[in-house]
Amino acid sequence: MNTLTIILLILTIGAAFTYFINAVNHKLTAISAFVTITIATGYFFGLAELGDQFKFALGDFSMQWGLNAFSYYFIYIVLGLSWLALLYSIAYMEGKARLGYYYGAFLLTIAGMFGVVISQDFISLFIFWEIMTWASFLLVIYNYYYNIKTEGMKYMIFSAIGAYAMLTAIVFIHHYYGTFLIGEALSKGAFSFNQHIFIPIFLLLGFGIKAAVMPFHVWAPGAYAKTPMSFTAVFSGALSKMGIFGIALVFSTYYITHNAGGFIASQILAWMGGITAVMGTIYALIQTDAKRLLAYSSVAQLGYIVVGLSTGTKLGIMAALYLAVLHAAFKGALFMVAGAVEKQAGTTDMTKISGLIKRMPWTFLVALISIITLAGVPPLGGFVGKWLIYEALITESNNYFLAIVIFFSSTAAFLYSYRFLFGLFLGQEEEETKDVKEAPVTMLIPMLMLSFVSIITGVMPGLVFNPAAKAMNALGFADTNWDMTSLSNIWGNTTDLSLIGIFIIIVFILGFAVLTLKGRKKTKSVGTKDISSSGELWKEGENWTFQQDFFKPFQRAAAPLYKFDMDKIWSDMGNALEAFFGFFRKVYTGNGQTYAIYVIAFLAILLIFKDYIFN
Amino acid sequence: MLKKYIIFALIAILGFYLASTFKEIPFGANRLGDLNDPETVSAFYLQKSPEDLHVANAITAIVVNFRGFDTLGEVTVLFLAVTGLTSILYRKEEEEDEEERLSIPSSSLVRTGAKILFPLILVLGMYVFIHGHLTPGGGFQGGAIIATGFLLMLITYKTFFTNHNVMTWLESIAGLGFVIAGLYGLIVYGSFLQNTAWTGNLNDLLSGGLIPLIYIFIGLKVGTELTSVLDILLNIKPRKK
Amino acid sequence: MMEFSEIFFKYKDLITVAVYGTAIMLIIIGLYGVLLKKHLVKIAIGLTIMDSGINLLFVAVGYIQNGTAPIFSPGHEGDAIRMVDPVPQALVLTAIVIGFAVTALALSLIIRLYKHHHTANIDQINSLKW
Amino acid sequence: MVISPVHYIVAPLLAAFAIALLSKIYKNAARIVPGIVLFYNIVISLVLMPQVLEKGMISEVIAGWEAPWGINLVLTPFSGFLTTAVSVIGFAIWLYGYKFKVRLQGGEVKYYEILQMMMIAGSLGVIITGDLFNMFVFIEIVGITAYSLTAFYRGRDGAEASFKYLLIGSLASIFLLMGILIIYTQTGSLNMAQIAERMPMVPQTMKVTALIFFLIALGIEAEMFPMNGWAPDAYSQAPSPTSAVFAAVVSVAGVYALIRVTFTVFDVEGVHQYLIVMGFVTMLVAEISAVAQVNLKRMLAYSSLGQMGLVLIAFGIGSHLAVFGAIFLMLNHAVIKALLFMSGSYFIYNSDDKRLIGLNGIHKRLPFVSAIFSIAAFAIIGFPPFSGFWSKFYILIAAGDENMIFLIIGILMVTIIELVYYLRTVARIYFYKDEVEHTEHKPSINAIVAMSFLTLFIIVIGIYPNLITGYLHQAADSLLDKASYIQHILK
Repeated sequence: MNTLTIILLILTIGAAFTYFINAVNHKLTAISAFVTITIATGYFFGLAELGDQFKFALGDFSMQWGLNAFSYYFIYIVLGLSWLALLYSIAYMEGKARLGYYYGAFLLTIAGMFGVVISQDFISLFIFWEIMTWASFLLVIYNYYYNIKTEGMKYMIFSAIGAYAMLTAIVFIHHYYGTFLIGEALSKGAFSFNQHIFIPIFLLLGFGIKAAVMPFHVWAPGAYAKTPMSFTAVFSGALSKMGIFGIALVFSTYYITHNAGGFIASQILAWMGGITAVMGTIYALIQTDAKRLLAYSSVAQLGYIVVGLSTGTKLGIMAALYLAVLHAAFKGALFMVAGAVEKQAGTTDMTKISGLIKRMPWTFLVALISIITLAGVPPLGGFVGKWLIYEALITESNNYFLAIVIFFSSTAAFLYSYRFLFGLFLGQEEEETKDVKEAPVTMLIPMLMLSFVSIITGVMPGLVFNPAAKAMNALGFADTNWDMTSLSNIWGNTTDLSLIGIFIIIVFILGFAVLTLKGRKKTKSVGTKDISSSGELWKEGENWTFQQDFFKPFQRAAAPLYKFDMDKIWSDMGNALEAFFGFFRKVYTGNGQTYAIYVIAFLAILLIFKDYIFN
Repeated sequence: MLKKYIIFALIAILGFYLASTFKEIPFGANRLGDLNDPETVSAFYLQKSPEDLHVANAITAIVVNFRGFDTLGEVTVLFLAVTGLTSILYRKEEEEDEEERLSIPSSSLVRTGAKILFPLILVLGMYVFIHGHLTPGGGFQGGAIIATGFLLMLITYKTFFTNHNVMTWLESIAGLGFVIAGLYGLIVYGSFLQNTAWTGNLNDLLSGGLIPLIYIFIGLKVGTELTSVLDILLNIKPRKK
Repeated sequence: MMEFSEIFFKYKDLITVAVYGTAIMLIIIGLYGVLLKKHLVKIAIGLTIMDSGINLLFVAVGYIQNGTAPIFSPGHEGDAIRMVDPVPQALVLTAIVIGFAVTALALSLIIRLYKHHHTANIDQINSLKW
Repeated sequence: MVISPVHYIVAPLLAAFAIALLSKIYKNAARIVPGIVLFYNIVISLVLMPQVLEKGMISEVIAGWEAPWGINLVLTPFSGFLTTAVSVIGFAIWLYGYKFKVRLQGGEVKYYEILQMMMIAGSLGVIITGDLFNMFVFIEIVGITAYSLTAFYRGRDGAEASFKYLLIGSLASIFLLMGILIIYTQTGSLNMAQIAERMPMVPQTMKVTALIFFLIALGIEAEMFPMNGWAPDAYSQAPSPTSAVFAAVVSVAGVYALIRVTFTVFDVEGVHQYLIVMGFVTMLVAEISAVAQVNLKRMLAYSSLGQMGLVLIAFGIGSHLAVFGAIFLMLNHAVIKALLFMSGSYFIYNSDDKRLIGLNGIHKRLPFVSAIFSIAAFAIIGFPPFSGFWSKFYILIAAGDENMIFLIIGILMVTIIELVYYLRTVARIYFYKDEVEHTEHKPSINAIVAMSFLTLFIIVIGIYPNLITGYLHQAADSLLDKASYIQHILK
C-alpha cells in the first residue's frame, strides 16, 4: 500500500467511523475525529516522501496520485490547518447536535482536499473536487439546518457550475492532447492560450469559483459566515486555496511556455483579482456582523492572491504562495476568534457586544496579531506578502495602476480590521457581556499556534519561502531566490526583517508599557449605553453604541459602489430562469389528444423535411 | 378554429406522403420471386408448407409454425388483455351499485332463436378451428365464432352468466397446452415449437403434426378470452371468487 | 365476359387507387377521429378505424394479380405460383387480435373514466398535467 | 434441457398461464411464482452470458426454421448485457414488491403479479428478438400490460394516465406496422439481419419513409420528446414497483428497439444527428419540466425522460466510446431510477400525500430509505464516486472526441438543472421540519434487501467500474459491428 492511499483511507474510514460512533456515544465523536486527523497528519509528515506515486487504472483511464513539492506545500495548509481546526472543534462544538454529521463531513472534506492536491490526473482531481465540494456543502448547511434554500443552494449551484466548467476543460484536454495526466498535458502545452483558448478559460472558471473571484464570489460570504466557525477556518483557509492551487497550476505553467496571447488573459485575471480585492474590502466595511466582515475580508484577501498569481512572474507567484499560507494562518485564526466570541458571548454582532478584552484577553491577543498580519503592517508576516506583491506588480509587470488599486484596498482593509478589533474587544464593556469567560484552552491553543505562524513569518519569512521555492521548482520556476530573514529587491536593497521585527517589538513593548503606566489611573470605565446623547433623549432599547453607523461617512462616499449588487443580479437571473421553465413545461398540457397531435405534427414535419434530415 | 385547420393540414400531409409512398409499391405485382429457389419468406413458406409440414393452408402453417412465436405472443396479448380488463374493472364487493344489464327484455322469438343457434354456432366454431390447417379459417376465426355464440346468449338472456371457473381452467389449459406443445419441440427436436417428424399426408384431417392440435388450443383460448372480454364488459360486476 | 385478369389489367391504375386509396382514407378518417373528436369512445373508434386501414393495406400489399388463396386444396397442389402472398395475411391475423385487445382495454378505461369524471370529453379529463 | 434464449419468454408464459390455476390451489402462488420465474431469468442470463461473450453471439431459431425464414432470437453481447441487467433488476423489483400488495384483496394480487411479470418478459422479448414483426408483438405485450398496470389503482387519475398512454401507444403500434409493411414490401423479409443485408438495394425514399415511421413509433416507446407526453402521467400514476419497471425495464427495451432498428436495420445517413438533436431536446424539456414538479413520482418520471434523452444523445454520437457510455448509462439509469422509485414509494406511503411536501423531514422516520434515496439521487446526477458519474463522463469524453463543445456545455447545464431539483428534494428529506404527525410504515425486510442490493451495485461500480467495463466494451463493439451481426445470423 502506498502512503497516500493509506492516508486517504484513514481519513475516509475515520469519517465513516466517526459518523457511526456518534450514535454510540456523543463524547467519543470529537475524539475519534481528532485522533483520525492526528494519525493522518502524523503519518503524512512522518512517512510520506516527495516523489511518492500511486498508479492504477479505473475504467479505461490510467490514474495517478503523487506527491511533488507543489502539492506538499498545499498539504501543509490542508493538514496543518485541519488539525488545528479539529482540535478547536472539540470545545467549540461541544454540546451541539449532529456531531457525527459534522465531524464526518469535516473529515471527508479533508480527504477531498488532500485528494485534490495529490491528484496527478484530471479524473481523480475532478472526483476529489466533487467530494470536497459536497462534503463542505454538508457543513455549510449544518447551522441553517432547516433553511438550505439560500446559502446552501447558492454554494452548490456555483460549485456545480465551476466543477462542470472544469469537466468540460478536462474532456477537451483529453480530446486535443489524448491524456488525462496533468503532467503530460502540461508538457504538451494544454494550458497555453494560443492553442485552445477555452481549455484554460474553463479551468479558470472552475478554479476561480472555488477561489471566490469577483463575479462568482456571491456564494462565499454567506457560506463562510453561516458555517460553524471551526470549519470556516478551514473553508476559507484551506478549501478556497484549492482554487488558488488550480489557478497556480494552470497559470504558472502557462507562463513557462510564454506566449504573447497570454498577456490579455493575465490582465483579465489580474483585474478580476484586483476588483475582488477592492469590492471584498468595501463590502467588508459595512458589515455589522463580525463573521460576515471576516467572510468579505476573506474574499478580498483571495483577490490579492489571485493578483499575485496573475503576474506570472517568479516574484508574483512566490508572493501568492506565501500569502496563501499566511492567509490560512491569520484568517483561520480570525475565524476561530469569531467562533470563540460567538461561543462565549452568544453572538458576533458588533453592535451588540464590545469590550471583551478584559474577559477574553488571550483571544484578543490572537485577534490583534492576526489583524496586524491581515493589514500588512510590519513586523508580522502580512507585510512581507504585500511587499512582494507590490514589488511584483511594479517592477516586473509594470502594472502600476493595479498596484494603486491594491494599495487602496489594502488601506481600506485597515478600516475594517480596526472595526473588527474595536467592535468586539475594545471600547466600553456591555452589560450583557459581563460574565463572559475566556475561551477553553483547546480553543486557544490552535489560535495561538496560528498567531505564532503569523509572527514567525514576519521575522523569518524564509520558513515559508523555502517550501514555496521548492513548490515553484516543481512548477518549473527554477532557482527562485529567497533568503531566510531578509527581503531583497531588484535595485539591490536588502531589508533584514528580523532586525525590523525586533526593533518594532521593542518599541511596541516600551510604548505599551509607558502608555499603560501613564494612563492607568486616569481612565474610567463606563458602559456603552452610558454615553452623552447630545441633548437627545435616549430611549429604552435604542442602540446608540459606537458600532452603529461606524463607517457611515465612508459608506456615503462609496455609495455608488454599493449599488452594484452582484447578489441581486444572480438571484434575478435564477428567478427569470425558473419562470421560463415554468412557462416551458406547459407543453405537457395534460390533454391526451394534444399529445397525439404532437406525434402527428412531428411525423408530418419529419416527412416534409425527410430529404434534408436523412439525406 | 385555427387548431382544426392545422390538424386538417397535418392529416392531409400524412395522407399525401402515404399515398406517394404506396404509389411506388405496385398493386398486385408478384413479389414472391422464384418459388423453387426462394428469396422471400413468402416463397419459402409456400414451398415448405405442403412439402415439409404437410399443411394445406399455408396461412395456418405460417401462423402456427413458421411464425408460431408471434402467435404465442398474440395469444398472450389476449390473455393479458383479459387480465388487464379484469384488474381495471375490478370492484370491491361492498361498492355495489348495480344497474341491470339490459333494460328491455328480449322477445321470445329472439330467445328461442338464440337457444337454437347457440349450439350450432359453437359447433361451427369448433369445426372452423379443427379444420384450420385444411380450409380457410382456424383458431382465431373459430374462437371468434364461438365468442359470437356467447355474445348472443349474453345479450339475449339477462340471467346468462358464464362460469368463470370453467373459463379460467379452459384459458389456462389452452395456454399451457400451447406452450407445452412448443416445449415438446424444444425438448425433442431442440427448437421451440418445432413440429413433429410425423406430419401425415397433405389434406388429411390428421396431418401437419402438432399444428392442428396447437390450433385447437388457440381456438379454445381465443374463444374463451373473447368471451371473457365480452362478459366483463357486459356485466361490470364483481367476479365471483 | 372479360376475365378478371383482363379487367385488372385494363383498370390497373384505377384499382390501385381504389384499394390503396380506401386503406389510406381509412387511416386518415381514423386519424381525424383521434385528433379532432372530443368524445372518448369516438377516439377509440378512430383508433379502430386506423387499425382497419392498416390491416387492409397489409392485405392489399400481399395481393398478386390473378391470385388465389394460399391453400393447397386437393388436386391443386401445384398452384403455389398463383397464390397470393400468405405472410401479410398471417401478420394481419396477429395485428387484428392485438387491435382487439387494445380496443377492449380502451373501452374499459373509458368506462372507468366516465364513472370518475362523469364526462367522456377528453378536454375535461386533464387532471394530470405539466 | 439445455438453457437457451427462448426460456426468457417461455418460462414467464408458462408461469402466467399456470398462475391462474395454481392460485386456486395455493393462495400465495401468485406472489411466489413470478419470483421463481424472474430468478430463473437471472440463471438463464448467467448461463448464457459466458457463451455469448465467447462465441460473440447466440442465435436461436424458433420452430426449427433457419434464420431468415423463421423467427430467431439473438443474444449479442449488447442484448445479452441488457437482458442480464433487466433480469436482475426485474428480480430485485419483484423482491421489493413481494409484500407490496398485501393490503389489496386476494384476487387483485394475481392480476398484478401476472401483468408485472409479463411486462418484464415482454421487454426481454423486445430485446432478444431478431424479427421485426415479433418485436412489434412484444412491444404490444409490454403496451397492454403497461396500460393495465397504469390504471391499476382505483383512483381517478390512473385511468386517465392509462388512456393517454393507450392513445399514444396505439398510434405507435399503427406507425410501427406501417414501417414494417413498407420494409416488407421492399425486402420481402421480416428478419432484421436479412433486411439489413438487403437495405442497400431499397430505394432511398422508401427507406427514409419507413425509417421515419419507425422513428416515430419507437420514439414513442423510447420516450423521445414530442412523443413522450404520456410518460410522466403513466409513471406517476402506476403502482410504485411498476413505475420502477417502467423506468428500469420498459424504457430500456424501448431505447434498445430504437437503436437496434436505426443502427442495424437501417443504413440511413443523418439519423445520428437526428438522435443527438432530439435527444438533447428531450433532455432539456424534461429536466426543465422536472424543476417545478410538486409530485415526487412525476418529478422522477421527468428525470427519467431526461436520462433517456442523454442515452439517445450518446447513441447519436455513435463512436465506440459514446455507445459504451450510452449502454453504461442505460444500465445505471435502470438501477438508479428503480431505486429512486422504490425508495420514493416508501416516502409516499408514509406521507399520505404524493406531493413533495410530504417528504419534509422524513429521514427521522425512514433513515435507511432516506439514505438510499439520497445516494441514488446523487448517483443519477453523476456525482463521483457513484456509478452515474462514469457513464456521464464517458459520454462527455465521447462528445469531446467528436469536438461537440456546445453539446457538452448543454449537457452539463442541464445537469445543473437536474442537480437543483434533486438537491431540493434531498434537502426536504433531511433539512426541513416536519410539522405533522404520521403513522409509520417501516420498509419490510425484503424491500430492504432489494434496495440494499441495488445501492451496493451503484457504489461498487462507482468505485471500481472495471468490473463491468469489459462487458460494456464488447457490447458496444457488437452493436457497432453490423456486418458480423448479419453474417452470424444468416450464416
